[in-house]
Amino acid sequence: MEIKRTIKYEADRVPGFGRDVMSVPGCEALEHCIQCGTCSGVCPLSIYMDYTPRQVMELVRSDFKNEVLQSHTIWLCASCYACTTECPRQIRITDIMYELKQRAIKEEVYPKRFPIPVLAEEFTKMVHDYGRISETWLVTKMYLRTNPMAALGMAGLGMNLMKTGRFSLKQDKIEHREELAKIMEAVDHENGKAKA
Amino acid sequence: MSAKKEELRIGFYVCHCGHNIAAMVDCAVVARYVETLPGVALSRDYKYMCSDPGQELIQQDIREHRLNRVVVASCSPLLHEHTFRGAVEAGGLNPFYFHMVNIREHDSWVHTDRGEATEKAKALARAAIQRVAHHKALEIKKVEIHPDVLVVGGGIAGIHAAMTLANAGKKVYLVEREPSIGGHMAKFDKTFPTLDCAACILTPKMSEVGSHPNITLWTYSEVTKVDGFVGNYTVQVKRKARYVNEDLCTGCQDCISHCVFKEPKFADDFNEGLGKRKPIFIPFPQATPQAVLIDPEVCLNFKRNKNPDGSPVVGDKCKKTCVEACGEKHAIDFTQKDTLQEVKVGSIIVCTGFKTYDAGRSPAYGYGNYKNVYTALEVERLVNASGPTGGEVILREGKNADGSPKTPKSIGIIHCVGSRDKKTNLWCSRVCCMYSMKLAHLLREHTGAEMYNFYIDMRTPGKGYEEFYNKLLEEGTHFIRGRVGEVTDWAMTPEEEGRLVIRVEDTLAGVVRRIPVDMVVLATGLEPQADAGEVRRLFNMSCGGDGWFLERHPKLAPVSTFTDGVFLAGCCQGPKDIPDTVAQAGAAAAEALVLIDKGYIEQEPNTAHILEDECSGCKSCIPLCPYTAILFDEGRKKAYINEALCKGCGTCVGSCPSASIVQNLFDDQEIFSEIEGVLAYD
Amino acid sequence: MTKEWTPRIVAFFCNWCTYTAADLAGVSRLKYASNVRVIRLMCSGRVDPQFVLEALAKGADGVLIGGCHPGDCHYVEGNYKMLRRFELLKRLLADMGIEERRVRLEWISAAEGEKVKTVINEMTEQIKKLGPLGMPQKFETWDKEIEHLAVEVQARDAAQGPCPTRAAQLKPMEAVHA
Amino acid sequence: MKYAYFPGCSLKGTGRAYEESLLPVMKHLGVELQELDDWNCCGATAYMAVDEGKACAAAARNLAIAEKSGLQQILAPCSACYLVLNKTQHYLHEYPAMRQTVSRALATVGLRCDGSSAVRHPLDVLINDIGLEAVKQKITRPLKGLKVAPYYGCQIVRPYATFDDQSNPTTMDRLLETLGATVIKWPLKTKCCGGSLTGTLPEAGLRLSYILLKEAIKRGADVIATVCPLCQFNLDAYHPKIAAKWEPVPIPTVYFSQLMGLAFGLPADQVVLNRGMVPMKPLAAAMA
Repeated sequence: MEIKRTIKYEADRVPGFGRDVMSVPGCEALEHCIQCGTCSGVCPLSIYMDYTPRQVMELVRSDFKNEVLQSHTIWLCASCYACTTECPRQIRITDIMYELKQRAIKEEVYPKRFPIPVLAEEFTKMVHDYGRISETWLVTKMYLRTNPMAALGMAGLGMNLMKTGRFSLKQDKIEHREELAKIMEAVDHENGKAKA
Repeated sequence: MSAKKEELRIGFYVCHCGHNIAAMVDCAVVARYVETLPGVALSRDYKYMCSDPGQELIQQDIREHRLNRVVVASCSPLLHEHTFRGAVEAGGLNPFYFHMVNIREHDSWVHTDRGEATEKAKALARAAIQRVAHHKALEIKKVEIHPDVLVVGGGIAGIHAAMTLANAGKKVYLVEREPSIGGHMAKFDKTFPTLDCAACILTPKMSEVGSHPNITLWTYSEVTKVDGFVGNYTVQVKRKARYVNEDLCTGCQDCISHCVFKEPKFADDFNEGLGKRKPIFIPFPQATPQAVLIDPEVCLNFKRNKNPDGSPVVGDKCKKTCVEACGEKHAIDFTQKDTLQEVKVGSIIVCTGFKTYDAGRSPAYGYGNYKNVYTALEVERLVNASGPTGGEVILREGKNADGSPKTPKSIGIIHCVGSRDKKTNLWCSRVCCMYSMKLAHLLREHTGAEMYNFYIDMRTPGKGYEEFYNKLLEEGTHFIRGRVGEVTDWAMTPEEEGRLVIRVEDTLAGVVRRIPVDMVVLATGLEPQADAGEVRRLFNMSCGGDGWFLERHPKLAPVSTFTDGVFLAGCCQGPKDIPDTVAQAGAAAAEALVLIDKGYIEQEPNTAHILEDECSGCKSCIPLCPYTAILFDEGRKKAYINEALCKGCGTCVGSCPSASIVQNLFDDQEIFSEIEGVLAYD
Repeated sequence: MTKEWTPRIVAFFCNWCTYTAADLAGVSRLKYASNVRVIRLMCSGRVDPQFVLEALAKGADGVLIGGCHPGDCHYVEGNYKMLRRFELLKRLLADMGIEERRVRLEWISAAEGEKVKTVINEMTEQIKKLGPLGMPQKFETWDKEIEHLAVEVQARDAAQGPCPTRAAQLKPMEAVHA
Repeated sequence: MKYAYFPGCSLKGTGRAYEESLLPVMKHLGVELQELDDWNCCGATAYMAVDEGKACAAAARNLAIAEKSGLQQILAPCSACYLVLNKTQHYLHEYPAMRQTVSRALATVGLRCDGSSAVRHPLDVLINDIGLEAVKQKITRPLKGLKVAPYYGCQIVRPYATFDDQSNPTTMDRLLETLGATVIKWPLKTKCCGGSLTGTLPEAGLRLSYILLKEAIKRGADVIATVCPLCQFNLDAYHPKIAAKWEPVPIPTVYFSQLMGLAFGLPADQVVLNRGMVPMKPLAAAMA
């Protein structure tokens, strides 16, 4: 039997993390959480999570940054907003999950070879490069980066898509890609300024 | 002006209120500043002005330093103005040579910068010093109190208040909207935590009310109009037609059995729609008064004979077997009409109760969608021996293996339905944890089912309540800490097929669970009555933001309202259980008794009067007065005010074009000097 | 003082609703700007437009009036009477060149401590943006100008004798004042 | 009636049947749709996970283009697009800092977005602008006998939609009833289909799709009607995998617009039932 320490010392906390998250637009209401568990009760994916959504909320509020950013929970959120709609304290749990995903990506602490953040990154990159998403390419790229073998298992699906005329290898793109690039650059500039 | 005749000698006191004021306002600085103002003879700061030594200090100073005005800067005048006026009077001064400055609620508690808060205190103090110079000696007037009392609402609160007053020899009018008194308590089977039978303890009180010589009981009646003020209220009551003469009906119920409807056919409100009644009915066996009534919406006599405008008329298209059965008593009277009755009372106790949260507003729990989802009040009737099933717990949907109506093998009770939720009601309804456990116990007793209680936090703060929780734990009831996400009927496993599934996070175990049950009970919370807004206006009360009637002070005046002579008891003021309700009803009765036995009430002398020489006789003030206290002397062409009717709002003063109306305690000079005073800072 | 200028606001609160709400704000320890000085009246109906003018003339940069919600007046309808007067007052102030936002009427019930806080903070911010009203200073300048004018007129009268047309114009004005 | 039309990436790719059926239906009802000039991807759920500011700016570019076009109403048929564009509107209104960042960024390319346009879903437009009476007028082939499970998915009712109830939406129910179909009562109307997890984490995502398909069949539905390209894909494309893991659940999933086209008697190339992977036999049988 392998044993692991589960106690948390004060040194395990990152003081200010909770406050910091709660200062982000959309995440303010977290301070009202009464830990009732409605979010976990309605979450269709809570059954696969390492921490239930309720536990994530408390971990954030108690400054357990590392535990939260490394958890699978934030990546399992499918953004169905059921928790946000049902929460008796009107906490926008889905938006908090987004915020945590962003932080995990920024700090590169998400589980490696985990397809979900990879998909998000590839998606974003494609929007940057072309302005639009071509689903076939996107999925192909994701499999190549995470689990190339699994791509083979998708061949049947590809065939079916082709049969129904829904398979396309053409990369769709917008005309004014430079315009979008400029907007993105400006956002970075604004955010950099705000942080400075 | 009197102030000119004698030298002004103002005493000023700034209170630390422990740290409450002193932590944010530099009291010594304020005292030193006020000392420099004209007319101030003495300026002190003191730890607790409202304490006996503090009041003693004022009295001593008045005597020793010949003070003729006093200003105290401390908490809100709504809290202690009365106290300090008393001290001033005890010191030998007219109590109205006093003014109070609020530097706690309006200053130290709401600001964060000590410098700014101190500056504000100085400005407010200066305003009071300037104002008090203009104060005049006034006399307190006494108003007589009519000894009769109106109690509105015949639930346990109204019953207890009425009985207390009646036993003290006072005459009481008890007005109840429903055809019988008893309220919600009459629907309950047992009461927590003692599990004594609700009917057994309530019924004797109900019949006592019905027969008490000092109580006039008007059921099926509503208050429609309230005029007057403390001591002298005129109340109009609408008595709805029950088409049965209450005095002649003996409650034999022969009419019911002889009704042309052989079987009960119409949804029975008292049984939460779970049972049926006939058009002529008695709400429940122990109803008080013991008199039947007719529902004109469904009674054939009215239904078949209607005026073109839809109003009922007496016709001959029903056989009227009820009248026949009533025989010589002649209690049934199809010609009865709604009537208006007027009574005079001196005080009013409002006990209009609550309504339960509409479970349909929480669609995730499937009420109305899944038949075997019940509200707690429905279950109260279901387990009740006099309920629609005779106390047998049988489900609305499904059959047992032998074809008999289905009895549940497992039951989930969901706490906090509609409560503690920003989207519905944010408050905790206080009784649901306890009644849920009571129902868990009763349902288990009746069915032997596996019981699950889903709670957010278990709240058992009452005598014997925690012990009751412990008893339930011993009985083997499952307590799962988690607010239920949803109740559905789709199955993931064979055992879930055909049952209701509760999906919840067991937050203490940290796992999400699916629990199949046969019956779901929703512990719906308590809400203000649907017409609480109108009732509030009727009696000139206030409501909190949540809709419950507002008491005058949450701690020190819990049964008084902002209107003198109107008191509150029971759940109309906020959710509470039966012991608290009865205690509050007793308190409200005691408050009314204080008024009655004292015989008079002292009235704040803030009334208005007209300076006859200044009045131009324009009459513009006359329509402004809501109490018709302003009259016109046609001979002298001047308006004059009947000070007995004046309530002291000052509306006429604010609009007199010739500035000829003066309001005591709020005259122009006093206010102008206060304005100047608050602005003289920096 | 080097401190940043902050507005002076005088508030007239009715005893039953808004004053009680301000007490509630205190009991709830809500925090708001310290610029407001509250004067308690029994009813917002007691607010004489002259109180507002007096406050502005004596140096207030804004005036806040708080009463019960329509239909909730402790004295049946004093707040309605105030509302009617308030509309006229706003027109008068506009004619005097005083910005409408300096004077505000709010219905705040006894339960709305939170609203007291929001309204006071909002109003403080708004008036900060408008800047000082400075009526006392303006009066001073006007007084000086009139003194100056009077001296000038006297000098001219001394030189030329009273002006006949001016005397003729004064008459109807006096008639109006009478 | 004229609307700006924001198709989104899916409607040009795997969800093309949605566009192919929706455009003729709208035209048939006299509604003019003008595709937004050079629109870009809304960002869907993935972008928000990477950078909120940029996600908002990218979505706002589309809102700005719509405002420039002078059309105040944007029709966004895809649930993700509908949500993201709405969410962006909300953020721009609610958070001044976000509004400032985004408007400055847009200004660098001469665009501005004052948040004046309304993002609308086809169901909203059909019920509230066009009206079911007008829809009824166009029916030539009522869907008598067809049992449909209305499936709304998550993102059109949660969390921003105001045109329908968040827990129990009924707009599609009413539309389908108008078309003559029988609407199945089921509690899974707004349950999650698995979203992009069907691709990234199949064991979690496909389970949700399986439950939906299984329950629809159990309750006697012939077909599931959907409003979202991702839902349609998840419920249509993974049948072999679902059958291998649990059991076969052969029920087709089509867009509500396809059912409308069918009821309107539009030609087959405008109803495009051939785009589905699950055989439409039950549909054809029920219609026969």
